[in-house]
Amino acid sequence: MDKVVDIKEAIKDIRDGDTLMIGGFMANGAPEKLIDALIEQGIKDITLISTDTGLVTTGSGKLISRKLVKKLYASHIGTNKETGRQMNEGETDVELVPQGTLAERIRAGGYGIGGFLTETGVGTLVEEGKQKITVDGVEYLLETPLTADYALIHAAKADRNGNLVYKGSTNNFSNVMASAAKVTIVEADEVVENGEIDPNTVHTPGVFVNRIVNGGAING
Amino acid sequence: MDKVVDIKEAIKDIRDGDTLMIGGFMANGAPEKLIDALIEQGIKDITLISTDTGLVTTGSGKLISRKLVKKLYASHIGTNKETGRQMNEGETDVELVPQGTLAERIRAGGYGIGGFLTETGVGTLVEEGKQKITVDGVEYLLETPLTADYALIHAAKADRNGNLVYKGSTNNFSNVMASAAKVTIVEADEVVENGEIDPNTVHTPGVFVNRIVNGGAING
Amino acid sequence: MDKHELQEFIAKRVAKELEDGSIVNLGIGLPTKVANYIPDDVEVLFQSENGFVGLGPSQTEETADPNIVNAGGQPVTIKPGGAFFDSAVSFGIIRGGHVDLTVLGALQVDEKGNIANYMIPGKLVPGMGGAMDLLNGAKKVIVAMQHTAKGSHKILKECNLPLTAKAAVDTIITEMGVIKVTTEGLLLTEINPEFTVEEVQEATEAKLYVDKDLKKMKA
Amino acid sequence: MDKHELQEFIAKRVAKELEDGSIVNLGIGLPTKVANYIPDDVEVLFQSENGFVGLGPSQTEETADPNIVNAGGQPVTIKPGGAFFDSAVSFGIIRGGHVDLTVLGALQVDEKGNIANYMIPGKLVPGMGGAMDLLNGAKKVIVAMQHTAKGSHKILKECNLPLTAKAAVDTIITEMGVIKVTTEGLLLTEINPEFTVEEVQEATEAKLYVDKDLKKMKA
Repeated sequence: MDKVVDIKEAIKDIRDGDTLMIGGFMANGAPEKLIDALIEQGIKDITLISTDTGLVTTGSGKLISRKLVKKLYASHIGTNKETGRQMNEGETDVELVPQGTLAERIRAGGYGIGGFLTETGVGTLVEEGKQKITVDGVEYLLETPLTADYALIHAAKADRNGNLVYKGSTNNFSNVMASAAKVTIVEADEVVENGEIDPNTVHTPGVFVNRIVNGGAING
Repeated sequence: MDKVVDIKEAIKDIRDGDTLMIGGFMANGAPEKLIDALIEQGIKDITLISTDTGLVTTGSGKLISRKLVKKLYASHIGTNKETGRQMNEGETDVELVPQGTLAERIRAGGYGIGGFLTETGVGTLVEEGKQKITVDGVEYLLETPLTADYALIHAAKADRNGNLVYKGSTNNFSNVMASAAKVTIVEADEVVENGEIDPNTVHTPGVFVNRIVNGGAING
Repeated sequence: MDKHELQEFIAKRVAKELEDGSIVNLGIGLPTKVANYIPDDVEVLFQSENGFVGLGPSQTEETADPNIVNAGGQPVTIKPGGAFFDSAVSFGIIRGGHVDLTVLGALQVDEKGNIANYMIPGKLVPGMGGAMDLLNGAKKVIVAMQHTAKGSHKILKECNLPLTAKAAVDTIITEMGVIKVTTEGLLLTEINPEFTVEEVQEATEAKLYVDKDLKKMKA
Repeated sequence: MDKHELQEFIAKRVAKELEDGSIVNLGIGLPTKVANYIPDDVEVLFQSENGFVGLGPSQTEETADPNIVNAGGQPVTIKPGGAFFDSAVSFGIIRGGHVDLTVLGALQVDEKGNIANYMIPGKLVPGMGGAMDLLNGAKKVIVAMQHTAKGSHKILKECNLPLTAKAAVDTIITEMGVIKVTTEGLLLTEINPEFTVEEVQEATEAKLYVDKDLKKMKA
């Protein structure tokens, strides 16, 4: 199986109104080239799931700055002032999700978990609209799975089957997002042949990956 | 932090009646030397959590054969005839848990998740005594976390901080079990200094590990 | 056909169901044999639920790597482009719908697609292992088994052994034919020319509907 | 003391709370400074919630490895014996009680240990990031902050900003003293000799109980 495709080919079926998960933590590990290509292709009214919205000019923040996002799920938006402005002025619908809950909701979406119980958010605004369940005298929120039409993530290395290796702290949300989208598109700095990645060192198994773009081969 | 200790020291505070998680899949990746040392030390009435019970003479099966287990949580016991005999004759209380649910319940125990919803087991005997929760018209079982007093696991390599690397298919339940016990004890085939394991290739972070036994340095 | 030939025949027919590029999990026993008959133009990745994708052929005692076993505990290899992971990830792959097809054996299957394959109360209680997860999680479920157990029906109106999963089975493949589980009931779509429709019905407790386009079953 | 000196003083005092062999998560801002004052005989592992343990010192633009940033997005290093992981594992470590201590700033804290530190409705809404998870998951929570906000009370009878977590705070450390949250209320256990108990009470809306063994606060 060779999942490597041209960058335009990789994203061409993404449509207005689709739900996108985009990896990166303050843009560290964000798929910058995929995001740029998406902006160039031109889409709007996205539902975006991204732990923060990068900075105004980096990561998923670039989509915010261009007003392409209709609804946002994020844990922190403080580093992109434009996100806060759009939220306060009602231009973008923002659901703030605790970071651990966000990671776990995405994993639940990818791993077939119908929901999970957490103490995070009990007694706070995060409770709103959520079912509360008490087990052994402890009160929990029932958090539900998140899934997406597409996940756009970055990896240091990919083989043709889509097995991924990240470097340093760039993994963050990418691994869970890969599992939770109908189509997962990876921007890899390097693409190698099957067998060149030690199967003991794979961070994200290729079964979660649908398309690979060779980011290292793209200028700019 | 140097977590490396002598094998007798590592297990000496394990007591009759304690709950133990033991890694290994049909004994592949089981901590054989820790299990042998435990048998030699002499304990009984264990609550054992182990995906299968190995064979009669390997893995956690050795504890079953010696009748040291009072209560067992497992997904499959077919490869150890003694387990089935003890179950059918009422000597050991066996709770059969679907393998995916078992892995997820252990992870929930280690990761602070109060419970999770799964379709696995709906309409089967696994439902018994469990809360059913319907979300968006789908019926789920609420499965609750599993924790233990001790986890006994095996790794190919450990550094002194307890960062672990497994080889091949020997990881199986070890990674999740490490997170879910008050005290996690690792039998590592090789112990190296901090810094000798690439932090990008760690399978189980040392934060989950309390004691390391150098299995490669022990005779037999 | 003797038992061995029957099983090879069934395995060969199941192998034709494998789609290029798919992720497949094969149960222990008869289903494992399917791997021996993958068509040349089809590339599939086999998942081993104990913790990897890219399952390769069984090994002898001499060639065995003790660190790599399949879900039956037997020494195997991993193919280039495979990956190892822990049980939580492995069952995340299964439960999250990332396995395209699973092939399992069964003690009983019924016309609602219910399946019983993990225990005979008071007698045989090996446990469900990963079967419940696979039956709920895999996109497609094929039951591969001999049509009857020494003459006793296994394809029933309603299972009477404890279920492994409800309404989970898509297709049943036996030495007699190929049966699809539909909302209207069991539909015989292929028949082994060695048998008549009447013989297949006689070996089946549940009512069989016969596809108007009934084909000859070829292994 | 100017603002800078105040913050360094608080950070130094907090550093004395770090126990040898513990896993510690420091929030952004003042709490980050705690890392500069770890006693020589104490070895702690810092967790960075974006995905690793073994957080090392901040780097300049020249020495930065673009693949390693802290939870503030700043370039840092990883120490020998550290490990990288994804966000689900990172918050598993936090929510599963594997972080011994977290040090966070606050907008408000109250006598029940409630804390508000993530939003001022209609004005400042940066989001909670990992704070809700840390407050619920860490074994011990220290709030490190200046005692008042330009004279306005921050240590209250009851928080009036949206809470980040209920009954989560164990200890409050400010430039005026060290306050423990107990079931009876707020207990002043150490006081900065530059202030009187009356002055500390005046700067605190909630009633302070004074430890009979009240100590001098040393940074």
